[in-house]
Amino acid sequence: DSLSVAATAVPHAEILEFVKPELANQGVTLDVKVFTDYVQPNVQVSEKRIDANFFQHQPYLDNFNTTRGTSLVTVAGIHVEPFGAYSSKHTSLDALPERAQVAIPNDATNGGRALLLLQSAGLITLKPEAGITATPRDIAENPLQLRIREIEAATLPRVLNQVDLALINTNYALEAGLSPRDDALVIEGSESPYVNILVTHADETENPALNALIDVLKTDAVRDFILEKYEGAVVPAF
Amino acid sequence: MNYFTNVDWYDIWMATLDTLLMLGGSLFFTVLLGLPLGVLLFMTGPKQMFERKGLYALLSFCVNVLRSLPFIILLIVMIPLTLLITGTSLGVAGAIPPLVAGATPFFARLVETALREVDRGIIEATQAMGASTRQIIVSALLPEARPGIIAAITVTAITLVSYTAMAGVVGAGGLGDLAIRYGYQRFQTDVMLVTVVLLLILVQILQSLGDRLVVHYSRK
Amino acid sequence: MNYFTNVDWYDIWMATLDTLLMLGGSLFFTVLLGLPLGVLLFMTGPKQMFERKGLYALLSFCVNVLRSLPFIILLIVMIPLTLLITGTSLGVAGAIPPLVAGATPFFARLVETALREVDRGIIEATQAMGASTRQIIVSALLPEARPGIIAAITVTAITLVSYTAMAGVVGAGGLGDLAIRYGYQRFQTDVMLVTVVLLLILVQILQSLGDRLVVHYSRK
Amino acid sequence: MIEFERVHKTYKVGGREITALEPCDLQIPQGQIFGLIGHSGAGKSTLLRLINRLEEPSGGRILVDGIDVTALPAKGLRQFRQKLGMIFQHFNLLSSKTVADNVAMPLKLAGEHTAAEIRTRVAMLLARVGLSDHADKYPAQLSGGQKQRVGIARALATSPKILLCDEATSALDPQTTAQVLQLLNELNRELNLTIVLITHEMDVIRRVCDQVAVMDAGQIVEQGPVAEVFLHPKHPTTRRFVFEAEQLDENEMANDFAQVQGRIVRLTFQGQATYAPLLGQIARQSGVDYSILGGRIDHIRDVPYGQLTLSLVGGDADAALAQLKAADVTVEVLRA
Amino acid sequence: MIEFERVHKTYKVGGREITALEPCDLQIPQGQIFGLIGHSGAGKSTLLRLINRLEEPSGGRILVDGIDVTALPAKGLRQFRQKLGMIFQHFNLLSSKTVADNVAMPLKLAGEHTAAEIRTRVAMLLARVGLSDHADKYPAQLSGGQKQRVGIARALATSPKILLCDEATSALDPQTTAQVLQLLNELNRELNLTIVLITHEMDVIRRVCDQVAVMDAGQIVEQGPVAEVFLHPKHPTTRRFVFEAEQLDENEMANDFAQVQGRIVRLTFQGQATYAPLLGQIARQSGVDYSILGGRIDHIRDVPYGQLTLSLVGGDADAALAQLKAADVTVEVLRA
Ligand SMILES: Nc1ncnc2c1ncn2[C@@H]1O[C@H](COP(=O)(O)OP(=O)(O)OP(=O)(O)O)[C@@H](O)[C@H]1O
Ligand SMILES: Nc1ncnc2c1ncn2[C@@H]1O[C@H](COP(=O)(O)OP(=O)(O)OP(=O)(O)O)[C@@H](O)[C@H]1O
Ligand code: MET
Ligand SMILES: [Mg+2]
Ligand SMILES: [Mg+2]
Repeated sequence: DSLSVAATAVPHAEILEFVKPELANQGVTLDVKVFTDYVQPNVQVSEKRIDANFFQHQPYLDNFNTTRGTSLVTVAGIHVEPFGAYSSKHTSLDALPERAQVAIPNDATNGGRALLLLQSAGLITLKPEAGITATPRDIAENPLQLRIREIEAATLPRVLNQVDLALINTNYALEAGLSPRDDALVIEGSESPYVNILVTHADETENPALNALIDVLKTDAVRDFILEKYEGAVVPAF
Repeated sequence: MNYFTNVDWYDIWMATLDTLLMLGGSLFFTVLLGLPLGVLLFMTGPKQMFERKGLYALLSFCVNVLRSLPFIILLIVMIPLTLLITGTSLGVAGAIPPLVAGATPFFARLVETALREVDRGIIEATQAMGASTRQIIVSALLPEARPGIIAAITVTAITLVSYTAMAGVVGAGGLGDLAIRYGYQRFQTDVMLVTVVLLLILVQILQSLGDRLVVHYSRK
Repeated sequence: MNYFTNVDWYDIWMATLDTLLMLGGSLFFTVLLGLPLGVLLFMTGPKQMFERKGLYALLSFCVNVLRSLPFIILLIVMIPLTLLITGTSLGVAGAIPPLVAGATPFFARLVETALREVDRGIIEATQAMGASTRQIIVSALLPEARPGIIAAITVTAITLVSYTAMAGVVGAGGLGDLAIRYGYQRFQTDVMLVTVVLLLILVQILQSLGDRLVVHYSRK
Repeated sequence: MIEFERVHKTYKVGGREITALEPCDLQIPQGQIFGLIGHSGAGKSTLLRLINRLEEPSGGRILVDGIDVTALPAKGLRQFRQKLGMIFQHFNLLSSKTVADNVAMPLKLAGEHTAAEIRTRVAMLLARVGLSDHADKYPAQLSGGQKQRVGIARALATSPKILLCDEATSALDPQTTAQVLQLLNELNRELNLTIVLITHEMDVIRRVCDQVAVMDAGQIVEQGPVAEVFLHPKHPTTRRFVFEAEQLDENEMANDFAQVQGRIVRLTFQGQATYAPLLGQIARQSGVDYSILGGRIDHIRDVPYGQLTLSLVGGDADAALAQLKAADVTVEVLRA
Repeated sequence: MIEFERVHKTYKVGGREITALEPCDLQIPQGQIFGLIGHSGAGKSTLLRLINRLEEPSGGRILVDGIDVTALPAKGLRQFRQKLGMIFQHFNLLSSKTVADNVAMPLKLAGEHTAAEIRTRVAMLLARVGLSDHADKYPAQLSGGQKQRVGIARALATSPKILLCDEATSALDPQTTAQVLQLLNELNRELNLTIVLITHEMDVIRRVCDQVAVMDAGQIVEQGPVAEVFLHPKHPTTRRFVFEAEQLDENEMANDFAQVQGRIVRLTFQGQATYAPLLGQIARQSGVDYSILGGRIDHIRDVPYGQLTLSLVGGDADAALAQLKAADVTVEVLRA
């Protein structure tokens, strides 16, 4: 049996590569296809050219299914990549001055998530109808008159010293030498709704090879691998 | 090797192959389609031999449409067409059609410019021999513009190399994609360095090959 | 307006302004830097007036380095330099230096090609008048190559338009970025359509302006 | 037979219209060598380029062997042009092709010859114009005259029925010119080739042309057999033209001859009269002393002619002139 | 004074070396009009282009007014070139500039004139070459001869000390040629301008040149005052050259004269002897009958000359020839 899975390079593809030998023992050949983009993996799976994908979280999938009319389904939740707010100028969120410059990711998924984090930290309020793809336009109240600036996620650590606050994916923060545990002014917990999930086409849920993969992923070996390898930037969620 | 801890040389090798495949495939089709398109643009253009206002406007519009689409959008918009052509919109085979669609109009414009430099007297002499339009193109225009066209191919090839970096969107891999994924997204400076040096070598080879051919074919 | 539910015309307007600002600013500096660079490449190139193997190799190498870097990598690598020049590496001001760095070598190559087409006899005639190198360039080379250079500017401008789509990486916004973020990532086809149409209009204007100037300055 | 019927041509420069050719009627019979002379900018090249429609006429019809060239569709025009050869004022060689390939080009375009035939013919043509050694050079490596000879060989490659020459020998030295003219003469005789020939060298007209037309400011002001036009020019432009060619500027002459005594006459001999020992006989019989002040004895195509300016001193000058007139010599008295 | 010391020039074509100029010594005195003639490809243009170093010599030295041009650094070379004017065989006009701007260009480059001065001078120059009406046209809109005249005006713009002319009148009709030559003559006399002039028109040499050099296959084979070289050519190339120019092909002549009776001689008159009434006197005194078979009476620069081929029949031919020789006429017997 062979199984193709579309994945983002880090950490998804690395986790999949880690379980590949174990799967092979069970007679399943895992074919990991790496994507840099967040649309294609879903499109490919919904068109059944790829069996499954592993790159997104539930809110993103829900949004995708509604806007694109697809019926992709979650088969397993694996990990959380927490999201944090960092600053090189201020030591706490309370120190943020008026009209502070706040950089958030400019992609649909992370941008909304960053705004939601700002909201949960009490800095802004979003319009109630704004979902997970909220944009700065959806800000209802902004008492500090924060100036929100949208920038590509991986660029954020590199421009941290030019802004008052930057909301950064933990993986990028970590790779840029930031320590999420020590440096983040605020960070999502593992109770976050943004658990990264293994997704497949509604017709494929019974695929035995896929189920083998799910079983292999949810093992202690994988948990240890994640904890050790990503030092907190990725938190197991099973 | 101590400095290149993150570098997986096998990955690099595969990425190099992917880049070469994408470049070769897309350059071939770009020239194949862009050359006639450029000739057509030139011939039907204002004040030229076969001035056809309508046809030129139409061609120019199509070219402009393709040129005004950001490459990522082009990649996506083209997926159905790509599927039709190559049977897959993934990997190297899936990247080539959008690369060709992106580079062809660009190359065609450069060809048009190169042809404009051909001496009118030479075209007249060829016309005076009773040459057909096809013969004028094949026997006079293209040979006379050869250095300019080779320079255009060189520029296009190098532009394609940098386009291939964006082909990661459809999982085509390649050196540029490696540079972005590891160098940019994962802050692995060593991988970035290696890939960029390899890209540079590729670009240097393309450029000096082009230069040499241009000099060789310059008879003026 | 019913069909364009997602379109925020104010955003579109701002993005249009951003695109125009980026295009104008980067095109200006690209021409300012690329023209002399192209002239230098031409003059020192193989079999040309001031053939200097070493200098040409050096210039060519620098140009190739810039051309071999994927644009996103260029954006990142340049951040310190951009900060130095404009004081910020964010937004429109932060996008212009990397846009210029990306387009200048490309434009310089096109200028080099255009200059190669200038008749040697004309350069000789100018030399025979006792013109200095600067005078040869200003009074003979550039005027004679003007149609080719204008065509090169047109191609570069349109290439810059599509580069600006990537400037979202440093938060510069613009139509291309809007197309990618809303049209592509958020599946708002209406936004994509509007931005792409605006981009197309911009490209059409640039191209026909360029065409008109080329025809106007073609005296052969 | 090439016929122009009220053909004219105007160019637009800025807003103004510039007339390069006024409405013009012209017949050039089959097998003739037809010369075209006139001042710089008179419209000679324009007229020539109208024949193979490199220039579209602004009005009028051009018939070649009865076919209206101006009405030909694209394909007909191509076939028509294949029967014409053209030598350009600026050569117009392909810089990307070698000398041999330039000459081979019309043959390859016609597509009626094998590669071997083409090679033989090209070698033969290059030999005829003296460029066998330069077959593999590119035009940029040739001297001006060599380029021009490549253009000549190229125009002759397909053995055309009509040859259009725009200053085909202007870059050639006299000896090479003579060879080329001889070649044209041979082709004209052997193949009944019609040649229309623009030149600034009156010698060229004299040596090979049957007829000549003189152009001035877009008009043909005089036309006829060469001997007629050259020896008895009528239109002021023609007169100035021919005299200048003979270096007989009338004003200058008047100055020169101020210190010369006696009557001054110009004698024009034509045909056998030229070689008759008239002058010696007259000197003896009428007792006049004469000096030859200028002139030449030469050929127009194959017919000898002479035109001499003499000063006559003493003796019975009237009797002498009468005797000359009786012997079919044209006598013009320049100073009585 | 322009001096060549063992100057030579070779080109590389493919692997072969092609010698365009064999080691060559040459002196051209200040203020002379120096003609350069020779077959197509003989190396004339190459020699001319060496003078202003458009071509780098492969060896030897070129001195102009004592300065070694071949050793000049870039700046010195520029200043030197500003004192030279050059008319190109292929015109080399800037296609992007109007006629007026082309002519103004050397003035602007020199940078020593105000805009108003330049305008006046350009207008004057254009008037002198008869192009006032065409000032605003672009070169592509001109006829061949008009382009050439723009090139002439441009070369004269800065009032150079030396003028290099590569077939400066080849595209001009005889009358325009005469005007240009007159212009050159005036400049030569008024400003002591040195002119080096390549031409294929022997008339041009005769009318304006002081000296002439004949080139063949990269060598100067003969050189001297024009009258000397033209009337008494020594080197076989020169002979062929001058005869061809006079249309005196010796073989052809032999044919032509087959049916002519008597002795055939060629007489060369020079200076005042030309206008002396010798022929008539001889006819009377020696009783010979003669026909003029060919030849011309003309000027070389300002000196009249004549060269006539005669057939002599009856009478005392020997006495006649002796008498001619006594009157300083050069006599060659072509058929005894
Ligand atoms: N760039 C070049 N490369 C190779 N050979 C050349 C080059 N330029 C000139 N030659 C050769 O050198 C010789 C002399 O050329 P040059 O132009 O001096 O002749 P020319 O006397 O001016 O002839 P013309 O009267 O035809 O203009 C010719 O045989 C020509 O083919
Ligand atoms: N494309 C053009 N645009 C405007 N005027 C033109 C154009 N071509 C030619 N002319 C003008 O038309 C007139 C006739 O030109 P043409 O070339 O026929 O002259 P020509 O008799 O061949 O002269 P030459 O002996 O100098 O070659 C000239 O005054 C010229 O300036
Ligand atoms: N890996 C991303 C994250 O957890 C998922 C983005 S959803 C397309 O932030
Ligand atoms: Mg002409
Ligand atoms: Mg020459």
